[in-house]
Amino acid sequence: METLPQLKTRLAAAFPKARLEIVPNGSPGNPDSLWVDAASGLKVAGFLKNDAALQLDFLSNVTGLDWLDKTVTEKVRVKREFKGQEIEVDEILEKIVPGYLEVVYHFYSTPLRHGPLVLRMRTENRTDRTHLPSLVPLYRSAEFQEREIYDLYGVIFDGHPDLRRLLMWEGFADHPMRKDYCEPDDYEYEPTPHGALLEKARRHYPREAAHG
Amino acid sequence: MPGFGIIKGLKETARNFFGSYHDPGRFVTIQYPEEKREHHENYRSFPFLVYDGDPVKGLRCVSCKICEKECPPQCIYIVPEQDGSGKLLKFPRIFDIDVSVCMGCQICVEVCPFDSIKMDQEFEVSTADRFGGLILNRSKLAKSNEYYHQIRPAEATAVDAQLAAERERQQAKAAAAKSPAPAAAATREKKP
Amino acid sequence: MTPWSTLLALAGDATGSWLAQLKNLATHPWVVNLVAMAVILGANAAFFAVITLLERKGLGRIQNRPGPNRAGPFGILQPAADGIKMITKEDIVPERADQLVHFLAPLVMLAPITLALAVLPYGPQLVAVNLDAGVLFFFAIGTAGELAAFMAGWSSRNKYSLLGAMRAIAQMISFELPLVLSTLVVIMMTGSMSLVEIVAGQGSAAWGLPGWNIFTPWGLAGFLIFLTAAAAESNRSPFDLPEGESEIIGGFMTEYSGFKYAVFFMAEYFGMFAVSGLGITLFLGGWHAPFPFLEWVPGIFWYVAKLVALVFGFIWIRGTLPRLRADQLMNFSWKFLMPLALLNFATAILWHATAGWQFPGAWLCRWLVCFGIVAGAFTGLGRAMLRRRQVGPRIYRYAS
Amino acid sequence: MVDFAQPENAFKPGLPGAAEPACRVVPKYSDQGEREGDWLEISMGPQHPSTHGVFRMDLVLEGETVIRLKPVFGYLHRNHEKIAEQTTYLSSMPYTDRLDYFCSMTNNWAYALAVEKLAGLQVPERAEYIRIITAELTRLQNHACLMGFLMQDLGAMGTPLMYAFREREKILDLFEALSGARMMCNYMRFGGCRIDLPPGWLEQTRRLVADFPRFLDEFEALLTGNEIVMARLQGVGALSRELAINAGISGPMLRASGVNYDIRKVDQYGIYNRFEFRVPLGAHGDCYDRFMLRLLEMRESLRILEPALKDIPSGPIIDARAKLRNFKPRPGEAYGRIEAPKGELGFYLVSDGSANPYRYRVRPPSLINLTILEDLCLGQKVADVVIILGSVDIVLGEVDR
Amino acid sequence: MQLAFTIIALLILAGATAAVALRNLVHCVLCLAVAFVGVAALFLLLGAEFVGLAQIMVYVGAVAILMVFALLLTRNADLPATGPLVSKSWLTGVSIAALVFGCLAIGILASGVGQAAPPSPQLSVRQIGEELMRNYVLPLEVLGVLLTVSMIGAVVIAMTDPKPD
Repeated sequence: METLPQLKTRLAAAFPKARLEIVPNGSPGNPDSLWVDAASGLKVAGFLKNDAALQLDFLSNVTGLDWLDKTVTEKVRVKREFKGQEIEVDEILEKIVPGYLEVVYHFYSTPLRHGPLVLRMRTENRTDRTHLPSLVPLYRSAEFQEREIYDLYGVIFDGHPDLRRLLMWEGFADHPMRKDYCEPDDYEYEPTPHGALLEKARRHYPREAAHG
Repeated sequence: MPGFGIIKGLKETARNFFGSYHDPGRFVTIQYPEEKREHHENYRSFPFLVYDGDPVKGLRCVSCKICEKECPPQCIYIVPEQDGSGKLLKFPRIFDIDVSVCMGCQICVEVCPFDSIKMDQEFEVSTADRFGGLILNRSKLAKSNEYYHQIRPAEATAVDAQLAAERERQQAKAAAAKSPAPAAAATREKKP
Repeated sequence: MTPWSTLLALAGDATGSWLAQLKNLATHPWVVNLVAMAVILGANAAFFAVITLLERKGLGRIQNRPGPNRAGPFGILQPAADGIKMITKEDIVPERADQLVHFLAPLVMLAPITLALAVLPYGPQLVAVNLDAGVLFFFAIGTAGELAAFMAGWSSRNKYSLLGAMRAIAQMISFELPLVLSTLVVIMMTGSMSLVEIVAGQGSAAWGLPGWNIFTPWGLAGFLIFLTAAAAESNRSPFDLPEGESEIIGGFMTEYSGFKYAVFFMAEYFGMFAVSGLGITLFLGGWHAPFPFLEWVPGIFWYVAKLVALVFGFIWIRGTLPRLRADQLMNFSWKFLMPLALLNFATAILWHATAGWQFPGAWLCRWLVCFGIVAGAFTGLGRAMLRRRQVGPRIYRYAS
Repeated sequence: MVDFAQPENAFKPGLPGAAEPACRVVPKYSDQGEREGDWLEISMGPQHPSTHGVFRMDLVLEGETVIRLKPVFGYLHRNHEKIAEQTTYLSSMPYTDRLDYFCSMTNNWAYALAVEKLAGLQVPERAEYIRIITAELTRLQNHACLMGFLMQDLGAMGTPLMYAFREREKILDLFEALSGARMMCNYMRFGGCRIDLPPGWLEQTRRLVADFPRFLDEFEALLTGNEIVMARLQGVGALSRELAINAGISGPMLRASGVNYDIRKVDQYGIYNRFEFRVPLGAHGDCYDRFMLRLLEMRESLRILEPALKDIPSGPIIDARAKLRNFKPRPGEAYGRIEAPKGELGFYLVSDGSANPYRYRVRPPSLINLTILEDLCLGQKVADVVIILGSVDIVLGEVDR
Repeated sequence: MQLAFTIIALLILAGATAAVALRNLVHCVLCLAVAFVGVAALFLLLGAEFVGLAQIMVYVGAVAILMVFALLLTRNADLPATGPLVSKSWLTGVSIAALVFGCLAIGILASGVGQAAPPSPQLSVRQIGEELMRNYVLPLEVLGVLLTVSMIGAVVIAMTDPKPD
């Protein structure tokens, strides 16, 4: 398989409007990945599937990822007026980088037996603009996996034929795999040696806890 | 000839029918309460705490809480002993394992630096009292080193040899440093 | 009823006149019939218990496990334990079920089959009711099973029950035809519908060989057709679709529990005994011993021995074969068994028509010709059925 | 740890409020009005003898023909991935046993492989051999049991299943002697295996491998030529090659559709390139092909096991650099996959440099192989649904995670 | 004899009444089956064994089952009917019933059954068979051929697949 930069060049030529970026992988020996913007995600995936040199027809794995809002501190040299003079001072800027939800796709090719090609797409933020294109029109294998990501992360896949919760029940309100998910404070009474849990249980089940 | 495959299948079941009367390779059932299978030395069920000598004072556990942290289902609960001034001692005051939660994965044994927690082979632990009977406390967990030797002879011997070597090394180090440090508990000096 | 009256007469003579009145009472037809009924019921119930144990043990051994062996030595008290369990179990009736029909269904299932057991000749004199139209009675009674299955399935208000009932009715209707056709051959060749006469017709043996119907080509084919159809009629594997537990849970019995379920279970086994008994009567010489020099053994022994052998055959098949699908079952009945049964009919006519052949080796010649027709039809129909569905062994390739 | 000060049932703020769509409901079949009365809606499961666990299918039948099927998951959902993100890398290892509880050894291997890729660990040769031996033994017992279960679904009174379990017992005995537990082995570690083979184990395994063909021959005689089995399985649930690839089907099911894709050959993970084995391929993609392929694969597994048991070298069983406690791989991500008996089992790990994985994802072959369940079942009879499901080979521990 | 007849007659009447009066279709069919069984029992009581058994086979085994099947295959069979129990044209029904009853009664009375009952002939199956084979051999053969043809026809129709798959 061609290297990722080569592929990127070809893709950029084929889709001039697409925003492509190579995301380096910190772990040695593991492939870097290609970040595609949501708008051209479906087109790029179609290219990967149908290109004769790639023939990535096997979408093996679709993963959701949750990146929280980050506060980045950086030192900036700014000019300030100080006693009538303009001097340069270091100032520490705190910047909030908005978090986003990310979906990672692992493509393989069954006829050419190469892979994986790792593709990523990111939503604009974690709250209200969590739309990504669904790859189900191209790859049926994404059907349940996208439903699962919708269920557990809350990414909304536009174009998915049957976007329902997969693992949690219908009517469940939250997305449990998000990093800031807080488990609901209701559970069955179980005696436990752990003091904190016992305390919590006592609040819910005073009678049982008293006996236990 | 249609039906031949069915007759072949019937022949096979007939062979197994008669084979079950004379071929131990086919008839593998063990009548459990009367006969019990021999467990291999590696067989594991639930953890127990090893002690040398005294069942309370001789516990090898120093209440370092590594197993509590590493335990995947979080079924271990440890509270270290304190002396009068509130200083933590290297001894567990409470050591509970909720056996109904424990999945017998042996990770506590692997991560224990002091060879103090080992896997038992007792598997008939059913009790009528699920809540009390399945939370094992320190006294229920403590079992002697001799018992350990009995269930896992090879492993226990290796552990004993390793502990002895460690002790010797510590003593040698202590002797070399001519330490003013307290000699007691030198064997277990390690950061919790 | 001769044996009874003889016995009672002997008893009466021996013990004096005050027993004579008792004798008079005891030989009253009502009493005799009731006693006969009780004996048949009791014997079959005991046999049912033995067979359930035998089935579980046999299946266990087929599957390389010991089978039930905890209740009593070698598990011989297992049927009793099962019975106690069934009786003491809570009887759950679905809230929305049709209570009366739900209650009646097991009875409608069991009672007629018990009646059917009454017309079978168990020994030379051991027949409770000697009906002229015994065979007809048998099939007339058998239809109640369909009604019972429907009642059970419909009244439970359960979709699985309904599916099971539909399957049961369709299956019973479909297999009634080959069953009757295979029986008809025997009736035609014997010239009687009375089960007693059919058995009597199979006693004579040339050269000391058994004269059972199964030793004729039409009898052999008829027996196989009968056995297959009988397995389907009594919902035995591989035709146990109406209760196919892996698909529709329990079929029409899904919503039954406790003793009602036990009654269904019993009815199923009684049904198996009844059709097996009919098969023995029609094709296996009834209570006749296989060879004349074994005639001193009572007929009931031979009957039971044959019954156990047949039932064990059913158990063996149950332990081996997976079940067919509903449409395949219908295909099998209509496209395989029915033509085969019709052809068997023709073969029987041929056999009858050539009875007058006198040249040496005529019997063997007849036999081979008729057998050739039946076997050819069997192979041809079977092949055609498999080929039409493109079913056959396959050869697999490996990636280079 | 949980924040106890949280008010009860409090969901955190900042969740998509407006953008949260109500769970989309599939259009009800009843909008086709007049036909409604002919159709029977059946909820097959979660308590059903043939759904292989707590799995549910919402079926709509016309007579006994399936005209709609929607699988419903989640009855066994425990958010394995979330648990793994909250514990250390090592602590997740025993949980992988419980994914596909029939094949804990291969689950261990897939996870260990992913972590080894992430942390750059080398597996010693002896450990590689042990892994291959245990994995192929796992494949043997999984395939044998699957065929037994499939026959159970066909209504064979459990006889083939009992034969399969008889052989499985022997393999589980070996696993117990090796790892201490029969099913929840928890045997592999990052960079190798936990303990060395006990004395006499190889000899026992060799004997088992030598005896195993007898079982396979019997199984073949009992089932493959049986007309009822053929009639029930052939032509049922045929899966085309294109759809199989497109739907991400993997494992024997993919190869039954004629796709030559065995990860043991493609990725050559471990030391599979040292062993001669063939990849059987089906031509029809129906249940019979899936069934037969597993039988043939068992024979190939034996061909791997024999040389592996002969050539296994002595030496260390774990990479010396592998740390048990305080294991913190560098930030990065890795995807490790193996050919598990059920299909492609992959673990996708993202490390942020801490002791817990930032993201831990299981690619469950059982779940993804179910993608086309409805396609396979439409137009078939209700009795075929259970055997199609059986031939897919699912374990609910893995489907629901 | 009298007692048995009374019981059976009451059973038939009860079954027939319930079959028309009950609101649940399935119950109606089951009651009809009960009435059929009662009629068969009457035949048996009279010693007409063959006819009685044939009655059960044909009416219970075929007709009732056919009705049941029809019920199963139509929708909402288990919903109670909502219309009035007595139809508007009840007068017509009653008059037709009365007419039929009158005809039957006249016929029966005219046949002289009411007077000294002749000893009921014990009709064995053999006698029926001989009768059929001697006096009624032509109709029997025609019927036999017809039925056989229809059966073979059914098999042939079943053998040809409507659409090969």
